[in-house]
Amino acid sequence: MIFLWLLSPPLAAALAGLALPVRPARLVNVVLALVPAGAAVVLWQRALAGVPTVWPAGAFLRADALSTILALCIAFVGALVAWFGPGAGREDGYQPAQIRRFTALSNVFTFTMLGAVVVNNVGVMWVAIEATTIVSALLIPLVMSKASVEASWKYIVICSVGIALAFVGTVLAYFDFVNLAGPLGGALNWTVLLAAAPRLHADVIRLAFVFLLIGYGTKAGLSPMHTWLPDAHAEAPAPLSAMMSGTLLAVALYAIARWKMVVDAAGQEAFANGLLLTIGLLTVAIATFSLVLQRSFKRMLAYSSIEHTGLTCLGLALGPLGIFAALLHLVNHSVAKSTAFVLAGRVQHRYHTTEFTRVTGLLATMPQTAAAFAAGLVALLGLPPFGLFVSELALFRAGFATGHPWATGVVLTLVVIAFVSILGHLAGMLYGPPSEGVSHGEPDRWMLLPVLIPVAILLVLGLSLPSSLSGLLARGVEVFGR
Amino acid sequence: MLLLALIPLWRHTVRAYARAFTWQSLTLAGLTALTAYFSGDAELYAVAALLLGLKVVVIPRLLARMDRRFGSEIQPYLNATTSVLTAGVLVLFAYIVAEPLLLASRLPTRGGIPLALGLIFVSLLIIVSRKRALTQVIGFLMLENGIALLAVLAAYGVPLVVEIGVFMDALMGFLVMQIFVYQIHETFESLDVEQLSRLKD
Amino acid sequence: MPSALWLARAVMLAYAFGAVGALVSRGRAGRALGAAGALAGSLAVLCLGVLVLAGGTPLPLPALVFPISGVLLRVDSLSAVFLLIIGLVGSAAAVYGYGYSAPAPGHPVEPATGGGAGGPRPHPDPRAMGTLLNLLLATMTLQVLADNAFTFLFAWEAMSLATCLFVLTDAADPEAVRAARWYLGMSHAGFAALVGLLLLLSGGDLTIPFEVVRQATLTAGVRDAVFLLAVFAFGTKAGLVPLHVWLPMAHPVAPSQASALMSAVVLKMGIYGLLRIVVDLMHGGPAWWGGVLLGAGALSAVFGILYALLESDLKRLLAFSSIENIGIIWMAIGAGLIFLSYGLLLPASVAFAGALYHALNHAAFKGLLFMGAGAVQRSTGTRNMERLGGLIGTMPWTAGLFLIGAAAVAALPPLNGFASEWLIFQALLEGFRIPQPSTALLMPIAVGILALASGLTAACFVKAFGITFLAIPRSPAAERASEAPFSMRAGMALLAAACIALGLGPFVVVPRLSGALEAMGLTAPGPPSPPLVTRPLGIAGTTGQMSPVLLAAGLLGIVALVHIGLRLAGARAPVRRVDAWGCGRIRQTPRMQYTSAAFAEPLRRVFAELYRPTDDLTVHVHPASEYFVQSIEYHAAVSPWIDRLIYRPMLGLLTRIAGRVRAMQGGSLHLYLLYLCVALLVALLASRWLG
Amino acid sequence: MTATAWLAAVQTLLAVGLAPGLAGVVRRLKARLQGRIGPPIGQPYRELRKLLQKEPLVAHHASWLFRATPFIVFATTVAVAALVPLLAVGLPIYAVGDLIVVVDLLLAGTFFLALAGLDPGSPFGGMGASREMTIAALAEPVIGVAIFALALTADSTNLGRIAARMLAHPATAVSPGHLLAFAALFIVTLAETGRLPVDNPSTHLELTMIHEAMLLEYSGRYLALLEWAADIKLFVFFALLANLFVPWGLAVTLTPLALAVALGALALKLGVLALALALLETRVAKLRLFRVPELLSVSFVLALLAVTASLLGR
Repeated sequence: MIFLWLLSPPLAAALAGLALPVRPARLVNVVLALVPAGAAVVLWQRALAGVPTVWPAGAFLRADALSTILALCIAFVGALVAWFGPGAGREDGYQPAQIRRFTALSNVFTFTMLGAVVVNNVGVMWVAIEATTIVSALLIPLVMSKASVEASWKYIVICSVGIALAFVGTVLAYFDFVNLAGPLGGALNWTVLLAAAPRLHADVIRLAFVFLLIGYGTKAGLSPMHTWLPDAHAEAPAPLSAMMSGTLLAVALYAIARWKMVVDAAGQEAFANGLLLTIGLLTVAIATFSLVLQRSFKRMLAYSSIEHTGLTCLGLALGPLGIFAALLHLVNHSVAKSTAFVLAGRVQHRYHTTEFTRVTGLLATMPQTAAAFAAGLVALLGLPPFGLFVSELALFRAGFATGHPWATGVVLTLVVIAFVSILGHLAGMLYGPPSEGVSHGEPDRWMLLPVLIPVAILLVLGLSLPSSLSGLLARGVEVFGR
Repeated sequence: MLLLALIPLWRHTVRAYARAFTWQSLTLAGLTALTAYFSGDAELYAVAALLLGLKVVVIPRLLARMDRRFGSEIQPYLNATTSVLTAGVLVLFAYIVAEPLLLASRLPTRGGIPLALGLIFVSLLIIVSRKRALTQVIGFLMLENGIALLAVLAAYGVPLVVEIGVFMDALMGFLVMQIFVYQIHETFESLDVEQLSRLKD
Repeated sequence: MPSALWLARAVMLAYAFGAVGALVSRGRAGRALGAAGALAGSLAVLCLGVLVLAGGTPLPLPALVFPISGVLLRVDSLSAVFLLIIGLVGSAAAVYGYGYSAPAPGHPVEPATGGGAGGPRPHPDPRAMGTLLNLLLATMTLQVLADNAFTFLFAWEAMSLATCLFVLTDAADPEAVRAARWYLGMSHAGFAALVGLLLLLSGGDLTIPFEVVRQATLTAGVRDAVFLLAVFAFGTKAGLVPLHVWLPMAHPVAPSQASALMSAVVLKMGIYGLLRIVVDLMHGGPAWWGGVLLGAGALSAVFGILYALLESDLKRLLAFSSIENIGIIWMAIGAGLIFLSYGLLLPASVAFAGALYHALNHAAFKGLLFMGAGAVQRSTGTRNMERLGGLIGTMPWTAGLFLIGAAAVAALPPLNGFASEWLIFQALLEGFRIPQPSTALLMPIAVGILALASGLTAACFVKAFGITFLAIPRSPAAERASEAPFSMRAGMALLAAACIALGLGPFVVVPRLSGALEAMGLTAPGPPSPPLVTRPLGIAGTTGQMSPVLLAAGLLGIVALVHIGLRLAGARAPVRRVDAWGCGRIRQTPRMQYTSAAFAEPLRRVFAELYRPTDDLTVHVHPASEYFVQSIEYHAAVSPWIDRLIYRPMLGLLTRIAGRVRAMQGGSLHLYLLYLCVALLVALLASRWLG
Repeated sequence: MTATAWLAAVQTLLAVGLAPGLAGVVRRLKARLQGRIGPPIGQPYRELRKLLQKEPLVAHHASWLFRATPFIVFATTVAVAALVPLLAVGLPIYAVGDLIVVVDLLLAGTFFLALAGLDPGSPFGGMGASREMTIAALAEPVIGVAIFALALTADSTNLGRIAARMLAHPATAVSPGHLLAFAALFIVTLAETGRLPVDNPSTHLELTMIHEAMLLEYSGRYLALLEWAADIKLFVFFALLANLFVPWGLAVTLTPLALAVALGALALKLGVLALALALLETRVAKLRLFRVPELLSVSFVLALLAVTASLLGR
């Protein structure tokens, strides 16, 4: 019954957002956003025991460790955005109508993502993910402008096409399955698929995986299908960018990971790993070099998301160690990046631009935000004492241990380049003379307090990996059948 | 059916596209019903009905309305002959790719699988090579037709719940795209996607 | 030895206390707390180091107050030597920092050469300084105690971050921001290399203790790769030419206790890492390894001091001189490796002892010098020597202490710089024992370079002290200078005392270094090796002996005798103060004095090949006749050709690639979709044929 | 105090006492070679006494360092004199400092002298300091490599032991490496002691001064000490050249006879060297400052050749 607690609150909040006036709606929203988090924690406890939570008997919904990890991230980011969403800051000039629209749609967005990770049926999962596209596409032009409309149009067209391809893959896999077992019920359930996987045709499943990887990869922002991502993230309202960057990409990766299990089970692991490695390397490389000459800090954050997605994707291909690292990295990244985006939003509202050239002296104009933002970015740069340091090290170690020293070397170099360029941009933002015409001080300092939570989380993850989490991740690795 | 997909490649008006799409959907529905008859699978009848209702009746109406509203001249990147030739190559490619599927399948309908894939590729071609936002929408719809066809031919359709979900999504997606088409038209005073290239690094 | 563990805990607690205390409390209290924490911690570090060096037994430190998972700590004599360094400079910096972080007396901001920070701008936040001081010291202690790859890497990055933030405490200075970027960038590149080499070394598992790594057997190829990566990684940290570019930017702009720590201690982490990895974990390697280090060291030594000579920004001068000293240490290590590869254990141990001792000594005098420079900058508001002078009158204490440091760095007996350079000379002179003449010939050349470097150092610091502290003030700011507060002087005095003590007492210190050598697996067969043999009050190298104490006694005795002798000889006429004669010039003005540029001019001409100087002389003459010169402008610059040779091309390439990639994101939706389709088709083909 | 200690003290005092005399001899010889009568050999002593009596003048801006320097310089030079074997080998005092110590002690003297040159703020002092340090810096590597050559043949940097080793194996003394090293060190001697063609001790022509320029502001007893130190420096360098390369006559056993012989031998050797110097100084003209590095590089090459020869000749 836990799923009710997990899935219903967002819908309720969405309705509340539509029905109630803005202020109470915000309150309700925040409160309701905490419920799924609680539910996710309960799932966590169960997952630690190693028993997937299933409901109903037909196993329509199923949450194992992997789903739980994702659910945790989604719930966390959902709560974060509920707090920092439009109407939070004093100076984000959103109209009540826009706020209402955002509250409703963002909650539906959360709902679809949560659904995607807890449904047991690949078809339904596909439906959910497609739904995420539609909902988020509606949210991007919250503030109507040429740029936002263009961004969302690109987003929806590219992602719809990609997602459609993913469906082709699903169908192919299903077709192969039906050929073997005949059209029996629940044929598209993980459990069933995995069980039957070893008998599937290698060629067909490979074909299917190609479609799936390209399809869901589009959504995950893997190169060269990432092209929509910088535009969408840069033009969307910051809280939405936080959700997309922090969790949507993760959900897409989750889909890929799920299918990778099937492919592995079908004995095509080598092929899958090769494909993932290639595309992951390409992604990291392109993201890194796009960071060098970046002009806008939101695009910078977007490309850094692409880079981290690429790293995670690499991790998936690097054996148990790699998968562990990838999952850890995924968690770290969704915490850090969502925080960074939310704060970037505050900066944008203060400076009315996202251009580096016109955003300087941040430490002087809005010290608290600047400090938190810097912390978030330092974390994203993979510096200790923050979590991504550990997970990146684990990734390199995995890459090395699984006999890819050269790939590891290349990634290391790329990471350094990304590091230097992001660092440069960050320094430019924080220091220097404040841009003229920008007011100083932070009227709503108290608003920022919750930011301490993600920072604390990152610190803990960087200093000591709590056994409860490492246990969960270990279970998550087990899900991959190892 | 693939022919119906090829039609737009040398036709130049949105109306033609829309009509081609309608016919396509109609045949798709028919095929589905046929397979349903052969396989005696009740679900497939429902699917056929859905197809008929959605893609033959509703969507074409909306398309037509939009078309009337925006007028319809289409500037392709590729001229007709090149497009058709490319399409031909793509279909060949589809056959190559589908080879393992043919080997794997025992269904009587398997002969159509490559065609379905071909349809998918061709719709991709349409989406890539046509400038107008509207045509991209239609291309996308054709893509979905192709997938549905694949599903029907290859596996007698996916489970109903998924099927319904897919249709919902298709409809929603279409509606959303329609909304954006309107928005684009009012913000850019044109449907030429060429206009949509301001965002870059 | 349980007390060591408690000391280690005390260290961490003290630093944590200081960091938090400095952060939460404001004003004097904050400064006091920060200083107290740093001082207590550093003293504890010092004790720990002494304890272990005396005991000589390595011991693991089970779970420190650190809750970090995967962290493994252990202290042996090698770490102990560097603990000494941290503790010594750390406590001095703590005391000094208390005074330094107090708001400075107001002075007109004067532009310093090299774009350096001019004087007391809106003062850097003392809270940040206190906190960062403690953090930096803590991370460095952690670095030295690290006993597995993970801990090593963690400490490395944490240290870099702390240092970078320290550089940024004077963020009003754009130079500081640029320097911090370079510093962190280079250091992170080094980090990447470090990750690579540790992965190679530990076979992929970063958490196994070094003891296991020590046993590992690797193929020659892998070992060479590890070595080269190590040279890069630790070269960036230690500021080895040509990886030094960040150093002269970062050290001057940091607050002076930070500059002192950076030059005196942070650079040493590079030395420590090199010794730990290459000598301890890999037991040395083929002779060419040593050759590489020797060459790189020689390059740094000469290059560093030559650039120091031309500097007229006092702190930049000191930074370049640090590059030189690091170079000397690397030369010693290189020589040691070469000896090791020929199985000449005794010379090798002399060389390593010399390297360690010089690391310690350099920490003492360079810390002292940077603090002195900081005192000057704080009270005059400039680092530009062309605007200083005559400070020996207004800041006598600072001047005296700085003089001790300058004499020490110039390797004048009987101070500490001399003691360690003597050891290194002794080691190099053993070069003739190398059976292979071609290799043996490296040693005399190394001797020559080392001698040249020490000669140039003497010249350089005559200039540094003479121009800054002697003669007539060259600017009003210098005239108005006032002596530094007591705490700063105390900090400097501590290090000055260390310089003298270390100089007089090598016969106490050097034998203790044997523990460190044994920790690196250099155990001489039979009797302890020569550098560890103490003569009465003196030390013996491999080929010679000396006794600084007797020397000092002799010098003092002679001075006393001469004094008495003069009295007896009736030469007691009182001194009369007159205007300087200067070959009969009437009255002198500051403008007549030799400037720092003028002082370095002869050497600038002699080494023009290395400097690639660019001069331009423009004479504005009176329109009527060219014999009436109205004004003369003379610009002399030294082109940073290493920068132009290495870094610009790299950055250019990077930018070009980035430009290409950026073009991908061209904005056309169709293009994007095309990417997608192409990717699909390619992948499909792959699945059909590569399966 | 033991006999050895006494002997060491005597040696030192000998050097200190005879140094001005040596300078006088050189001057005298030069004068004769130039066809002048020249001052009596005792002239330097008279000058020193006169200067000691005079009232010292000190510039207004000069600091305590200016007045301390003469003592420091004198002390370092005398200390060096104490470490150099003049009469006997194998004295324990040689273990107090070896060749490297000697070199660095002299460098210390130069260091403080240069500071003192800068202190009064007169332009000539600065000029002198700058040039002096330049030459000192460039001379260092030559000395270093020459030391290497010596240590290579004698397997020690302990002066006493080097001399003893030479006595034991006369063959090594005439080995090519050894001779080359001698040549190199001789050139260095010229540079270090400020003789022609590097510097002209007897000029006060502003723009050519090096060593004298630093002493320009000194007077009275301070000047006396510095002049005296300069003489001792010359003496010590000659003694080094004499006793390290042609050690014959040095007393191995501390019998009065042996010591007397040693004294005679020393006088002879110094005399020869003084003559050589005088000849040289009358023949060559002073080099431009920027030709000096060339001279020193020549001597560096000589020293390097010396090492190579000895290395390969092992």
